[in-house]
Amino acid sequence: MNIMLMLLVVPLITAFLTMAILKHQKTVWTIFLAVSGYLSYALFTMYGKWDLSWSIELGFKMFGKNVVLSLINSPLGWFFAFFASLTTLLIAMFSIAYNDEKHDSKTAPIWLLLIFSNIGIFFAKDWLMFFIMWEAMSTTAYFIIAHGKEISAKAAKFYLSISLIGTSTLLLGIILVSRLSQTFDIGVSIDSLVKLFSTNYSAALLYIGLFITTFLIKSAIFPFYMWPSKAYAESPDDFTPFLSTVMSKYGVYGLILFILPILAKSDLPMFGKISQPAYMLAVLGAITSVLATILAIFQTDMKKLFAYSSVANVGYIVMGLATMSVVGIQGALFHSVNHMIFKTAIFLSLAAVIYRTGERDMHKLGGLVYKMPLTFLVYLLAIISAAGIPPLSGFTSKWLIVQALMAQKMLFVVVAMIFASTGAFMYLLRCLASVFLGQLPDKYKDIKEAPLLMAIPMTILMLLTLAIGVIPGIITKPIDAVLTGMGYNVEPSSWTTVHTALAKSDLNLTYLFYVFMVACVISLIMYLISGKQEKIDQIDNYTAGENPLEWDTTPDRFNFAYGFYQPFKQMFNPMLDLISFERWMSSFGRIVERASSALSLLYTRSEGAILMLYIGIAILIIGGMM
Amino acid sequence: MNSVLFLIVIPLLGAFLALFGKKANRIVAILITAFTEIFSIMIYLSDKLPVSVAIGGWQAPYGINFVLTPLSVGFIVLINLAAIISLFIIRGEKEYQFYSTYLVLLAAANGIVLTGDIFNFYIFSELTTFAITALIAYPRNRRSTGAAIKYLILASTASSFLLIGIGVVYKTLGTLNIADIASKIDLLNPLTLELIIVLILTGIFVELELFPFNMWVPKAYFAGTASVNVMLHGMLGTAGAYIIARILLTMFAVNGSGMLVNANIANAIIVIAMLTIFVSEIAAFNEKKLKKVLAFSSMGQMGLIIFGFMIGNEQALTGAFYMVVANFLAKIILFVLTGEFIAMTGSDNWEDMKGIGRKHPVAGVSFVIGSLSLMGVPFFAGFWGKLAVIQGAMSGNSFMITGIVIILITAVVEGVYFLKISHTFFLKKEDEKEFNAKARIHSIVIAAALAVIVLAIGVHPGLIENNVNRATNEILNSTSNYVDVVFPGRY
Amino acid sequence: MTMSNIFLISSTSLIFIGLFGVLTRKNIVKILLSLNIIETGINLLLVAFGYKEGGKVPILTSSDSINHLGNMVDPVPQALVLTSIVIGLGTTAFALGLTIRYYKTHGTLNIEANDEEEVTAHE
Amino acid sequence: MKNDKSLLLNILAIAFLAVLAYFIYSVATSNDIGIKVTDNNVVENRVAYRYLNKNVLDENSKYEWGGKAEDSAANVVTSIVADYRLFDTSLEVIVLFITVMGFGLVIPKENIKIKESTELLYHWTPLLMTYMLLVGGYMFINGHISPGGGFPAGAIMSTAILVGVLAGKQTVSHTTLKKIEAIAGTLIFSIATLGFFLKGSFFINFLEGGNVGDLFSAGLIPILYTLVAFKVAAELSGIYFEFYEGGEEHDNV
Repeated sequence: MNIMLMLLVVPLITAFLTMAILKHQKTVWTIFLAVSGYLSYALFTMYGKWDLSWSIELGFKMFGKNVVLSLINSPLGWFFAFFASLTTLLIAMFSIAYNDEKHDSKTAPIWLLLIFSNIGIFFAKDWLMFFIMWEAMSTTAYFIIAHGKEISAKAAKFYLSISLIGTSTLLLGIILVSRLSQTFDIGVSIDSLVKLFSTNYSAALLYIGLFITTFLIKSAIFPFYMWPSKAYAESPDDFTPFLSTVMSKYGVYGLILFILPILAKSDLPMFGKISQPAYMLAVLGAITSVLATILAIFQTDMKKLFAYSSVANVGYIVMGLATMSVVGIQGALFHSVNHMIFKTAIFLSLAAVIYRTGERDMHKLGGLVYKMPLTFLVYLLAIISAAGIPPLSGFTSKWLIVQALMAQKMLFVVVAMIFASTGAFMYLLRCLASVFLGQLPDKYKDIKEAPLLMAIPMTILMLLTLAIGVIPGIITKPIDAVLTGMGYNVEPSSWTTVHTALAKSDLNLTYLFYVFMVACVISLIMYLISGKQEKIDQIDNYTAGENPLEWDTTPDRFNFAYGFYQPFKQMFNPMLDLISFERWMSSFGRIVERASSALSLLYTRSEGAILMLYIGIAILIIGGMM
Repeated sequence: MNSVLFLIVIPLLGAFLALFGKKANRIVAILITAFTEIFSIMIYLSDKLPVSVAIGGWQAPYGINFVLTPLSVGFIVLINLAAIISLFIIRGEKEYQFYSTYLVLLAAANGIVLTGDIFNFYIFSELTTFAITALIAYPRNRRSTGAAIKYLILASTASSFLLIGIGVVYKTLGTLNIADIASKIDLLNPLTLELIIVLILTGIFVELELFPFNMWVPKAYFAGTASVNVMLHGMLGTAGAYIIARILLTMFAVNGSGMLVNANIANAIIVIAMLTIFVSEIAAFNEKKLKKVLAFSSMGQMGLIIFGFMIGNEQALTGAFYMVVANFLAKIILFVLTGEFIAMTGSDNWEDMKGIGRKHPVAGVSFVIGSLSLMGVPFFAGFWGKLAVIQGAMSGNSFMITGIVIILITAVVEGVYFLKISHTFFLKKEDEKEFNAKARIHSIVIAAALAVIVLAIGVHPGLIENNVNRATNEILNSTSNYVDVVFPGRY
Repeated sequence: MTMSNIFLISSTSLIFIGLFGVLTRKNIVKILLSLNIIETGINLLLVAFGYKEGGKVPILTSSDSINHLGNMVDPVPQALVLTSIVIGLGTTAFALGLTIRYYKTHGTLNIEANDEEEVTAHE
Repeated sequence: MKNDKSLLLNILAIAFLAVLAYFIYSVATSNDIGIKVTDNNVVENRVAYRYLNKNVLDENSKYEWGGKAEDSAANVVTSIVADYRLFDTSLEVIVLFITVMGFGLVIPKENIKIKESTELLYHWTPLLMTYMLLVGGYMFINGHISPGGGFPAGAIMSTAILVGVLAGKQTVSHTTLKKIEAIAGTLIFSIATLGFFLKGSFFINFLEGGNVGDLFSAGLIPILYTLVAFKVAAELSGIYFEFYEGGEEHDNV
């Protein structure tokens, strides 16, 4: 059987299989693990075989010929699919332990369907396949995010409405573009759009605008940056990493697949060193990362905090892409993988915390480092990577992106990037300090370290981020293939050194690793020779011995983690209120609801039935006489 | 092929006999419907189509004739399928009036599709009106009585326009035969033609559930029992889709090409279809009564189908026919399950239906499949229809482009409310009380079987490709495929 | 003004009166009366469509009448009217029956009465 | 009926009717080419002409008074209603059937006592009834020759029964009426089906026609009219009985 087909069929069949045995939760998740293992292995063997393909002809005519759905193994698709399935594999292992009687989300079959559509999106050769899988992904994700909980259903509704807007624009775009090229093939449609750019600029802009809107929505780029904070926070804890790391990349993938080649090949008006649409994209990325960073700083819910963090990171990726340069795209792709790894590590460690404590609000936690040291270590290394401190993986990719931006002289964007990077320290530290450091609340005196099955994937992720940080060649070598596939001329990258855009800024990461190790050793020595701490009750410390319950308030309020960045919050609040897309969305939703009630009432009362009949006749008469 | 009249006569004989049947009525009705279904499938599969059947030995246009084409017989198959399903999900309707009325409705729905005579069509449509009114009124409570009388008044007012239209047709063309009218339609004065079209459309749009002719729809669906809902949707709604194809695109077609003869009216109908889609989807968004939600969605789908039909190119017609099949199957699933769910929870409100999906996962998943198909999500039958209609509309005028935008906007609204409702079934039940009644296995089996078909068509649209292509071809070349069948050698 | 026009105008007027009544009346019985007026108007209109100046009844009464078939009025509209009358009768009977039931369930004959006040799931 | 007169609705109604009237006016005065609704009838171009000439089957055939014809009813309207378009007529029967059944379904079942009728009415009623039944019978038997037919005949016969009901005479029981109705209906459609087995076509007039103008002519028409008359009479009488027959409400209210 064709291996491309197997990639689709295996998750699909197991999805239906697991539906039948949904009651045996552990078996189901073990099957899920096995499927992701198989996919990872199959994808691994597919590296380099860029001629693999599969297609099927359906008995349905469009443009005068039967519709063909086809898959092709392209370097770009492989790159995303492989790392996505690797991430899934690790999450799957975690899920086996996580889904016990208490945390039973029963989402494995739907998740398998999601993986099925995931593979389809990354390997689609024609727009129809892409759209089919895209919409399947959107709807299945709704059911996982909602997962049978009322509060989650509300968040999922928000996700769903914005995601459906995305699929609608995508459909419109696909229909327009394929009408132009009289086929659904993606490669052909790129050429025809390039041609359209030379003849009818504004129409072409509208066409790619529709696609870009979809991709921006899925990747939560400004102005659609609001939905992750709701959807990520309310989805099952073990699904959040997948949502955040894999699903936010669909938009990125779409941009690289379709928008970049068009912008690169077309003759467009320039703004500085790059074309106007690309600059616009960069600015959107910049706004996203700045806004998301600011918003992340003020969250008290740790999942919401890292939801915004994800948004900010995708912002970096988009900025990197928008440079349209080899280094920028390299950095963006590199950061995509990095983000998958460190954000999975972060969310998994947080899931482990939630698994043990059942608490998501940061100010209600604290001091978990004493009880869950491994989880703490994973989290610590992951946030170091996220903050972009060498020698962990995050540094390299951010470095590449900043370099590329500098080389294209996109000053505003560079400033935004650096602002966001710095801001990232603030929220990463906030969570570190509130959850793991500080004092352990009394009710968590007896909690244990995360179970073994959770610890294994977390440890693997920790080691991975370290390894990639020191030997970036693991990622840059496949990226070479991707860039070659996209038509760029690239020299083969080395295992340890990254070449960047500016002169004399090549980076050998082995040296950086040594420097970091020395620093670690020094700080360890300092810790060992420093004095002992004295423990007092947390509340006493903050309220000076008063009992807060007497003032009708809870002790939580006085935890240092509650209003961690209060001054900043006051500073930014007016601006955030002004641009809150969420508010627009919900006010629009209210308008629809009101209109709905009014219309519904019209139909309930219906004394105007005859009147409406006459109006209808009048429409026909007047319409006919026009 | 004269034996096709059995499709009318046998149910009518059954309707008389039902006056005396006590307990056997339901069995007899099922047997009769099974007969009509099998018979229509046999006709569909025989190679004698298309054929015109003269009733009473009088040739058209002097006598009344039935025209059996792949299109009309295909619709008959669908209508009878809905009929038999509606009988299986009956819950507690015992009186002979119900079965008698049902059998008349069956005959009338068959007749409305098969007939080739416009006045005969009027009588059949009146028969469906009365039958539907009686079926809606059957529970005889406040809700159903109000719905029934309001529907009857509206439908009678509208059908009087239809009758005037028929009168004008006879006055000007001197014939009542649809094929004869179709071949002579070019002789008419443009304004007189417009008068005829407006009058006849008014008559049929009420049954087609188009805004603003459709004030009766939510009430009627809400008042009817589950089986009546399936009849309303599966028999009347499907026949309605056929009526557009036949009356608008064959009788009033320019040179039999499937385009409405008056382009202005075609645009007006597109505006009406758009209004229907918009109004119904918006109205359904905040509706709490599940049956009304489905009624609104029915209206919306009808708007979409008519939109597809009015575009008039091959792509859109194919899409419209796919949509007819998909809507037919998916909405029956939803109505069957809704009946069960309402019986189980004792409430019309979907918010009270928590936990049903957990108790009956097959039913819950079937409901999800039905709603996804209606939304036009890939892998479900509705997707192909929607795709082709939008693709077809792209090559149309500015009205049609606006229509696409409206379809896409309402798709968001539709998706939100359908998935919201579907997900509610999988929420945890708040109280630990048992459900009022048990779900009946056969209803769930019917729903699941239809869901499998929806899925199969969605994955492999080629399953019904031949049938749809035959239908599309028939509409696009109605001169050779319809008029020539009735009057061989006229062209 | 020919007889034909008088028929046409009077029947159209009847239809208009009926249409006016159907819309503006709230009482169901009055609405049904308006419907009946429309009904009558249509019947008159249909017969007028078949009317012919100086036409004869389309009944063969003697051998002479066969030679003057062209003078007869059009019999088809009359046949249609026969059907239409029966349908009108059916509508009226059924609607009046429903009206009686409506009065019992709603306590009024006003068409604007709410149908859903007593919400009882009957299934 | 507080708000029976709403100014807004009146205005809207008048506006709509004005639009309609303007539309009809412009249709009537249109100068474009083509057949207009206001054109005079040319009977030769219509299907009616062939009905009048009774040459639907064979365009060149001629018939004579007292001779054979494809349809030997002297009343051309009857020949259309009960022969050329018999299918429509049989459906009409169904319309009546279903509406009356619907009426019986929805009408509230209450015991309404009829006032005692006067002596005069009580005693003279049988005479009146007989006379009315005779007229009805004459009408459906002669429907193919003279004006009349099954429907008016049925209506007259049912009036006779109504008179009986009003006078307090229980002439027929409701069950009998139901049986008549069902048997007549079944027979109509059985005859229609018989046509299929005898001549290969439903609703065909398969009896030998007779001569135009004779009482025993027109083949099946008198038989069908008889059945129709009985069915209509039974159905319409059923309506009166629905009013006066008390009984239990149906069990699923």
